[in-house]
Amino acid sequence: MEKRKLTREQIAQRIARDLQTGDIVNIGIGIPVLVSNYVASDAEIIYHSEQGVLGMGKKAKPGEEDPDLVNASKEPVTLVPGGSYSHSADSFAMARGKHIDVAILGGMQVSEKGDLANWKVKGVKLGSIGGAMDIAIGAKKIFIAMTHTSKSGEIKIVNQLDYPVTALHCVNRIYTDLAVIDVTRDGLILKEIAPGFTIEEVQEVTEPKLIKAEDLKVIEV
Amino acid sequence: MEKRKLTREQIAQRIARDLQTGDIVNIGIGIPVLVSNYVASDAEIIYHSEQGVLGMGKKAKPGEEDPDLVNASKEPVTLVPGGSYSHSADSFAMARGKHIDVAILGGMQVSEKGDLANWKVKGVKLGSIGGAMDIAIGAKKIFIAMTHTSKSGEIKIVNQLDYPVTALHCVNRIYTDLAVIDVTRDGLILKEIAPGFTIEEVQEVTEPKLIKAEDLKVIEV
Amino acid sequence: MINKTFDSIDDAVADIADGSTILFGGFGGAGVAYESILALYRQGAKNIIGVSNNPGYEHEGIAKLILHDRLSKLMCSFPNNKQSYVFIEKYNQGKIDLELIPQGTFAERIRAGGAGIEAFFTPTGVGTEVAIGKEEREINGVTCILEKAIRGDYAFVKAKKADRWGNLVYNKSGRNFNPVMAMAGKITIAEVDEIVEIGELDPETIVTPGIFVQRIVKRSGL
Amino acid sequence: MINKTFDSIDDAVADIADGSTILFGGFGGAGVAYESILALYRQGAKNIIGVSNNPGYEHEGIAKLILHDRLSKLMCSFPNNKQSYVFIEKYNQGKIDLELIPQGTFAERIRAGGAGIEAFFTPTGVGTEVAIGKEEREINGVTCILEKAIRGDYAFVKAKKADRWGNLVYNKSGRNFNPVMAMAGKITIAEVDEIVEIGELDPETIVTPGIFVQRIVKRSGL
Repeated sequence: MEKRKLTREQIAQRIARDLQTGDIVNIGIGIPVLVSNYVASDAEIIYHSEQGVLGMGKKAKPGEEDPDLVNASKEPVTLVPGGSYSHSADSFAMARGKHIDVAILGGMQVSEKGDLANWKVKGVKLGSIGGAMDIAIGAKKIFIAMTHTSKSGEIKIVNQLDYPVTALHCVNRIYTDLAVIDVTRDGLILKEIAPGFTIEEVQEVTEPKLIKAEDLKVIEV
Repeated sequence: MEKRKLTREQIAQRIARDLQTGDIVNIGIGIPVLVSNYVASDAEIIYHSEQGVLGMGKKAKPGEEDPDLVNASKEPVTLVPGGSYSHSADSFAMARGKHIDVAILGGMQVSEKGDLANWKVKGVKLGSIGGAMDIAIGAKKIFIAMTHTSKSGEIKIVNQLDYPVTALHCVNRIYTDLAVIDVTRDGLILKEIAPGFTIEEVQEVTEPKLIKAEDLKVIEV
Repeated sequence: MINKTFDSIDDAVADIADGSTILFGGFGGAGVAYESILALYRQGAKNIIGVSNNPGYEHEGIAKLILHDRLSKLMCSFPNNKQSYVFIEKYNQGKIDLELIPQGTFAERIRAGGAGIEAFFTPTGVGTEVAIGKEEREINGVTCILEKAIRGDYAFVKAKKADRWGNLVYNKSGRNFNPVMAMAGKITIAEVDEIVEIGELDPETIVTPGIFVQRIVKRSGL
Repeated sequence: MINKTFDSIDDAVADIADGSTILFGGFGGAGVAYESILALYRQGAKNIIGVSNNPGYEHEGIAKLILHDRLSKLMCSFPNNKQSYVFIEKYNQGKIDLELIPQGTFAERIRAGGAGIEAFFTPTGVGTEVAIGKEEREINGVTCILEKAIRGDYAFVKAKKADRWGNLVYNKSGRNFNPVMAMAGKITIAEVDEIVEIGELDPETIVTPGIFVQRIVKRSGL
């Protein structure tokens, strides 16, 4: 089989397959924003946006923008029928109170225990937390979407974080251009692997020891 | 001057004179419920009711009752124009957060330091707190409306409470059938006295030493 | 398609196990999910820990559950009332436990449960019997006691309208504890006067977003 | 007659003293009380402690105050953004202090301030740099840190409509921090698109009851 790393779009596409009707989903910046493009059109997924929008719809068409209806990246969006508005304390009650089913977030580092770093690069003085910490501890499941290694080849799935922590023990599943990995009490389970890659090749760019899933398969995209 | 204790209605009437337009007022059970009858008709007083009504109006007329619009005693009431509804946590945020200007409450005992007992009689096993404790610590000013002594002649303004405490250091002013008394750091100041009574007569039924106000006057009712 | 509607209130309460903690909305008779409570009575679950501002009046509401010894404990602010004679008698007989909670603390502990706040410091109750056994601390110059979150396995709420996502609006002071209980119930069952089409409720006026509601039943009115 | 309306936004901010803590509503550009901020700029108060989710973009909103060294400290969740270059430069020059707060904790600390809750235990931030110097405790099996209430001497909120009692409704996600900031401001100044007659707002849809609002000004739109 030809070796083929997943594109950003393919990572998003793979994640979309793990969402189901009724899921309330918070979407982070980066690869996660692409996920909704791949959700089946008949699936009713409810998107939560931290500034107090539940049921966020598509981006607003030109001429239909309302400066008071924006997504977390300040872009004009819409509300779907059934959507609602909340103030920020209630919006984060949804997160912190474990009412959000899935948060799909970017990652800078993820540790073997599921610790997440995604808000500030190492050694920098100033970073923005935004809603990252609240959502990482709050959603029932945390999916991380990221490239397996950084552009410079730095390993991102590590034994111990050395980037500033976002939240401890929070990640459930990691989706990269090379693999789908579950974070479990027993360790990291390699569930799916990119076309043409070997377990050894994925292990080489993953610091903790990967456990091969009994039903390990090739990522379908 | 003829000795004349104030009636319950006169106590309420006297309290009403201390309210002014714009005051947000919480009303307890007993004498306090009579106060609104004596507020000037052109004064805009906003009544807060603990179950989530701000701007509570008069009792509902027969045939206009809504079982979902009741006062704290479960009687059907109305809402005035400008009124609004809140859930119970927000309603008590109004109290605890010091947004209510005045609470007018009944009292079983008040101490020299302004400690209040008004939720349970002494020695009884079961009592109802309701909103009493939250409102007593929350309103900016606490006015107590009560008879100066109990029916059996027991003194109610005491050095130390021996009834179950509602809240400590909370009472600002006491209105009785005999006197208007301010609770201050220096002690209890006798501000007004019922027609025909002497300071000594009021002192006799008041355990802590009363301080005569420089401008002591007869209660006008 | 998301559809949280149950045709039968009996189906909506069928899985409630003995020993469950249930949050019951309502203040006086306003905003009480009476039909859900009757269904729970028929269903038979025992040793319920009830969280309700009051214990029901005469034989109505949760008073009926208490009368039949179905509640092992009640957390409430207003247990003692002439019409609450069912509770008072059971309490005096030692057949039901009571945790007496100031009403504002009661509402806030439930909101905390729904909001993932595990505990908070409040000035309410300092120096009273409510403070016994609780940590006391001065914060920002205010003496406070520490109060912990309350959560329910179920919440029984009453609303005016719902849509199939579980968005709710209430009627007047029937709102009371219902929105915070909806937040704090693992499974929130909303008993409503009317179920409307999705998109029919004005998004600016929705008080309880559907995220907090798992099951909806229209009142039969019987 | 109660009338909280000010004809001029300059009058509404005239008494703000140097060193005041001010809560500024808004998320991105949504729900920002821009005219109130400009009036504060004209008014001249210095050493303001600003509480705002972000430090303004380019030279807009509180970025203008920061540019002119009028804020001594900013409490916020999102200081670092390409368009927040004014804050970043002042921060790097040591001209403004920063308290960095997770957004949910930020909103909840402000609500706590408004609700008379002095502090609360939250799981957000455990094990992160946000937890440094804060008490950590396990409650109900969840590791938490203790976070304290935030209050403002003033709150600048933006709403869609008000009546003379100060009842407010908002527009869409322009709501954001405004309702909790209105609660937590000792003097809350509401900048609104429209002032309507008393009784015109549906009581079921009022988001911020007038009890939380002290001053109202209609936007000039200039």
